[in-house]
Amino acid sequence: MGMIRIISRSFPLTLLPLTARAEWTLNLSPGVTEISRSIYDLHMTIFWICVAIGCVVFGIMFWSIFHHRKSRGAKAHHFHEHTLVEVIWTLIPLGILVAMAVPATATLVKMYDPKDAGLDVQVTGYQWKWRYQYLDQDLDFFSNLATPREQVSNEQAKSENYLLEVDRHLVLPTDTKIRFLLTANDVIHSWWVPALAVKKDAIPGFINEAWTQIDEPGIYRGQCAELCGKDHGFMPIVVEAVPPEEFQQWLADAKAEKAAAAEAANRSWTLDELMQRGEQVYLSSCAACHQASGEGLPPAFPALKNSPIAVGDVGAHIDIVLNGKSGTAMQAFRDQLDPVELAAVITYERNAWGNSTGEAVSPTQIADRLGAAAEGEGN
Amino acid sequence: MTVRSANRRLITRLLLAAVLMFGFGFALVPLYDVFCRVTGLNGKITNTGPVEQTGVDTQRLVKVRMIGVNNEGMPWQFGPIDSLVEVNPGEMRQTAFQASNPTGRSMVAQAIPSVAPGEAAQYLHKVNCFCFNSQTLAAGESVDMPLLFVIDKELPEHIRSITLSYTLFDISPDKTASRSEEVQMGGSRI
Amino acid sequence: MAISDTTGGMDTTAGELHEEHHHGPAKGIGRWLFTTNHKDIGSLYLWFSLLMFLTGGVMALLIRAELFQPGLQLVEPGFFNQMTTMHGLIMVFGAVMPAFVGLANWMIPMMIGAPDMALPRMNNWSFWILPFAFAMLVSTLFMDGGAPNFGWTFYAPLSTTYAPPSVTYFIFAIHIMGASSIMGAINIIATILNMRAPGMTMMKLPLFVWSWLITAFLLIAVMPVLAGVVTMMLMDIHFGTSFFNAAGGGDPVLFQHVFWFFGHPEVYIMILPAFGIISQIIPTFSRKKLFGYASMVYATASIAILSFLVWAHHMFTVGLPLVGELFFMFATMLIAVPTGVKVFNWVATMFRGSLTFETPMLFAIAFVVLFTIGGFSGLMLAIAPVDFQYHDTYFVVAHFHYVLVPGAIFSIMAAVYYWLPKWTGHQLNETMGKLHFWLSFVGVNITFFPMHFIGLAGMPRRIPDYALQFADFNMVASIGAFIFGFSQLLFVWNVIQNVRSGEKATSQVWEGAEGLEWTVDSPAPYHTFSTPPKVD
Amino acid sequence: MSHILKRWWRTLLGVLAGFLGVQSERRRQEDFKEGRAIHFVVVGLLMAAVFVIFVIFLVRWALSLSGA
Repeated sequence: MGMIRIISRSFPLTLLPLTARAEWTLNLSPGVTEISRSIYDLHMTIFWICVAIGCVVFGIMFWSIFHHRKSRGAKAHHFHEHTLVEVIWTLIPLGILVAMAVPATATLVKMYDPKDAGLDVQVTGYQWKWRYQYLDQDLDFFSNLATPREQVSNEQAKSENYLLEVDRHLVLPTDTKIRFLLTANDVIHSWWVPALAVKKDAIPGFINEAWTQIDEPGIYRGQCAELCGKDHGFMPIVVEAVPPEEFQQWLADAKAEKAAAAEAANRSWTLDELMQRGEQVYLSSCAACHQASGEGLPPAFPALKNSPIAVGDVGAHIDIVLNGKSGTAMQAFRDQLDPVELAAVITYERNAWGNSTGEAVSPTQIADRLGAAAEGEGN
Repeated sequence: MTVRSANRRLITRLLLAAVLMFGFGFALVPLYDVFCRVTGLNGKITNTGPVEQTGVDTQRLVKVRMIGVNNEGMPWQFGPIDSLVEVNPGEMRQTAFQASNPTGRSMVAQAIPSVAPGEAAQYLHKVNCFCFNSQTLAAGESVDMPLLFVIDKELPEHIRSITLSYTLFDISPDKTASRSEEVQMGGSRI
Repeated sequence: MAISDTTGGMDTTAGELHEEHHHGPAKGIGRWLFTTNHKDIGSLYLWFSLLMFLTGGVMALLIRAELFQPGLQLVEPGFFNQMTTMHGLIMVFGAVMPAFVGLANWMIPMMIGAPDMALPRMNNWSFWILPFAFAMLVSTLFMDGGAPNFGWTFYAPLSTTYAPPSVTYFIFAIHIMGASSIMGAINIIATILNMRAPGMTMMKLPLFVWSWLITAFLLIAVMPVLAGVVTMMLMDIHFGTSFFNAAGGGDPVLFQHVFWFFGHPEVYIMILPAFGIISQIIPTFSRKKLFGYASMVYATASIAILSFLVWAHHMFTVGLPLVGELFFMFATMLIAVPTGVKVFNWVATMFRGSLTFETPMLFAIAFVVLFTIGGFSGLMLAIAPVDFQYHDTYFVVAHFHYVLVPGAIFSIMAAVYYWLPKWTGHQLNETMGKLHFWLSFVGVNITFFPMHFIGLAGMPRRIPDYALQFADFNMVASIGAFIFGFSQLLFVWNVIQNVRSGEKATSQVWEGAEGLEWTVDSPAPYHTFSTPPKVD
Repeated sequence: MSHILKRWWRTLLGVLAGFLGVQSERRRQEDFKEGRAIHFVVVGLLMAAVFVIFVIFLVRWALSLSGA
C-alpha cells in the first residue's frame, strides 16, 4: 500500500499563479560577512580562470573544426606527439591552480578560527525543524516552517518568502562574533545560510563548530542542505541580524514573553480556546507526520483519527506527547512546546476529526506533570 | 603455459585481491580510529583514566563549554551544572551533569561525548566520566553525574575555547525489544 | 598497423576453449539464457542498460515534472526521495556501468584479436545475475514503507536506524551488482592479459582497451569496499553492531569516509572507459593518429592509484579539521590537472586533421566540450572554502550531471553509433542520428546548465519543492529534461531500425577507422578470430 | 648492480611521468620493452605514499605561513 501517492488535489496547469515572484539570481551572493565576501571573490576568480581556459581550448577546437574539415579539402597532417607542448600545457594550469590555492588557504584558515566569540548559539537539527539555544542566556526555542500547508498544496497563493519563512527567527547581533555549536537529534542535517557563507553538518552524537560575524542588519534565509528524510525541503532557516542594542532589547522581550507564557498556563482555558490554539500548534508541529487530516502516513506515521491513544486514556496521551515514543519518530515535545501549547494540542487531537471525547486538557494539568518531574531533579 | 592455466592463475589472484579489498573495507574502521586519534578528526576523546599531575599553566585560561543534548526520543532532563567552566591547562577540575527521568518507567541511557574543535580532543583528558558507563534511572529518579577532567598543558595556543558535548541515547532494553517487534511486523518506524 | 590474416597462428591463443563452438547461434530463448558468446553477452548488457536508462530516465522525468513549478503537484516528498534515490542507483549501477561492460564484451575481443572473452561461462553469470539485482531493487517500490529514500549516497544513520524496511533488499541488490561487476572485471583483465593475438603487444592496445584494463583493476579494488560498507550497514540494522551508530560508540561520519573511498574511484570507473571511447572516435574522424597516446596511457594508469587519495573532497562540510581540509584540497587540485589536460590531447588530435562530422563524431565533440564544462565546475568545487557554498546544492547536481550525461552517456551513445554498423552490418541513418544528436545536445544543456544558476542562487539538492526565486530556471530545466528524455526514443528507434534494415556496411565502415575490429566483416560473424590474426 | 639500479630509476621516471600525465612515445617503448609491470605497480604505490607525505608537508608549511 501507499506505493505511489499521487496528490490528486489541484494541479495548476497554468504557468502564472505565482502571485509573488521573488527576484531570481544567476550567481552566488556576496553575502554580508567578511568570509562570505572572500568566498565570493574566490568563486569569481576561479570562474573567470575557467572561462579563460575554456575560451582558449574551445577557440582552438572550433577553429580547427572550421578550417580543418575534409569538405574544405583539409589533408591530415601526421604529427601525433610533442612532449614539450604537453608538458607546457600541463604546467600552466598547474601553476594557475597553485596560485589559487594561496588565497583559498588563507580564507579557510580564517573560517576555522572561532576565537573570541561574543555569543554562543547551539543549533540542533531535528526532523524537520531547527532548535536554537542561546547558551548563557537561558533562551531556547524551536523554529518551524511557517508557510501554510495550503500554499504547498497549491490551494492558496504562495507568499513572497514561500518555504523560506519560520515561526521564530534566529535573532543575532551584528558586529559580534557568533559561534555556532551544531549537533542533531536524529539524522545528519546541515545548517546553511548562504549570505553568511556558513554551512556545517549537524551530526547526531557529535558537535561541530562554525562562526560568523554579520556586518549588516537584515533578514537572511537558508535551508537544510543535507538530505534528512521526508521533509528535508521544509526546514528553512531565518536569521535576523539586528544592531547589538536592539539585540539586548529582543533578549529581554523574549525572556519576558517566556515568563508571560508560563503565567498564561495558570489561568483557565475554555475548550474552544484550546481547540483554536491547538489547531495552530498541530499544523506547525504535528501535521508534517500525522497530516492535517489526522490520518497520518502509515506505516511510518500512524493516524490519530480514531487512534487508541487519542480517544483512550488521557494520561497515556499526555505521556506520549511529552516524552515521545522510544524507537520511533515520535519526539518528546516537553521542551519544544510550552504548557499552554501542549494542553491545546492534546485537546485538539482528542476532539478533532471526529475524535469527540469532549475532554479538555488544562495547561495547569500539564504544568503539574512537568513541574513534578522538575522537582524530582532534586536540585 | 597454456591460456587456460594462465587464466586460472590470474583469476585466483584477482579474486584474492577482491577478498583482500573486502577485508580492507572493514580494516578501514580501526584504521579510521587510529587516524582520528592522531588528527582529532572526529572529536572523540581517547585519553581516559588516571593522569600524572605535572603542574598547572596559570598563564592561560581555557573556556570549556559544557553541553548536554538529548538524542531523538530521549525524554530525560539532562544538562550540565555549569554551562561554562574556566580552567587552567594542567588543572584537575570536577564538574557534573544532571539527569532525571521524568517518565513512568525505568530507563537506561548512554552518554556519548564529543569535542569541538576536534583538534582539542587529544588534549582533553578525562580522569573519570559518567560516560564510561551506561546510566540507569528508575521512574522519577534523578542523579548528578560527575566528570573529572584535565586539559593538557600542550594544548596549542590558538585554542582558547573548547566545547564538550554529551549526547544522551536511550539504550533501554525494552526500546530495542519494541523496535525489533516492529521490524517483525513489517512496519517501519512509527 | 598492418594486419595479415595468417592461418598458422594458433600457437598461444585459446583455440582449445572453443572446440564446441564452430557453429552459429542457438535458436530461441535458450540462445540468450545459456550463451557464452561475447557478442551475445555484449548485446544483452547493452539492451539491459538501455532498459535501465529508460527506467531511470522516467524517474528523472517524474522528478523534473514535480519540480516544474513550486508547490507539490504530483508526488509526495517521501516518494520524491525514493525517486531521487532510485534514479541515482539505477543510472550509476544499471545504466552506465553495464553499458561500458557491454561495449567491452563486444569490442575488446575483436580489438585484440581474441576469439572470445577469457572466461565465457563466468561472463554469462555476471550478466544474468544483474536482472535479479535490479528486479529486487525496483520491487522495493512496491513494498510497505516504500523504496530506499536516503539518496544514492545512503548516508547513515538515515540509511540505517531511520531507513525503511526495504533497505535490506537494497543491500542485497548492491551485493549482487558488486559481484557482477567484479566477475566482469576479472574477465576483462584475463581477456586483455592472456588472449591477445600474436603480435598484439600491450604497446599496441587501442586506448579503449587500455582504459578498460585500468577500469577493471579499479573495479576489483573498490567494489569489495562498497560490499563491505553495505555489509556493515546490514550488521548495524539487524545484528546490533555499531559501526555507524553513535549510541554504541560508532561514527556516522565513518560511513561517509568508507563510502567515498569507494565513491571517488567509482567516478573514474564511470569516466575512464568514456575517455577510451572518445580516444577511438576522434582519431577516426580526424583521419589522424591520437595525439600523445603514451601520455594518455600513463595518465590513465596513474589515476588508478591517485584517485584513492582525494575522497574526502566530497565531505568538506562534515567538520574535518583544518589540516584535513587543506590536505584534500591540495591533493585534489594537484591530481585534477594532469587528468584534465587530456582534453587538450583530443583537441590536438583534431588540429590539422581532415575532419568529418558523422554522428559518432558529433557526440564525441559534444563530449569534449561538455565534459570540460563539468571539469571546470569540478575545479571550482575542489576549492574547499568555496565548496562550503556549493556543497549539496544544485551546483553539484549540475556538475556531476555534466560529467555523467554528456560525459559518460554521450560517450556510450557515440560508441553505439560508431560500432553499430559493425554489429548489425547496416550503415547508420545519418539524418536520424544527427537529429537525435542535436535534440540531445540542446536538451542536455537546457536541462543542466540552469542548474548551475539555481545552485549558486542557493537551492539545495534533493528537495521536492522550492522557494519562488528558483522557479524560472527550474521550469527551464524541466522543459529541457523532457526534450532530452523524449529525444532518447529516437535513439531507441535508430538502433532498432539499424538492426532491422539499412544499407549494407563495408567492413571498414568509417573511412578513417583503424584497428582489428574493422578487418572483419560487417556484421561481425558470430565467431571472429577463431584463427588469431597476425599483428605486426 | 648498476644495471638493476638503472632499471628501477627508469621505472621511477616512468611513474613520475604518469603522475604528471605526460610521456613521450620513445620512453614508453623503452618502458614497455624493458620494464616489468610489477615494478611499475610497486614504484607507483611507493610514489603515491611519497605524494601523500609531500602534500602533508605542503599543508604544514602553508599552516605555518598563515600562522594558524
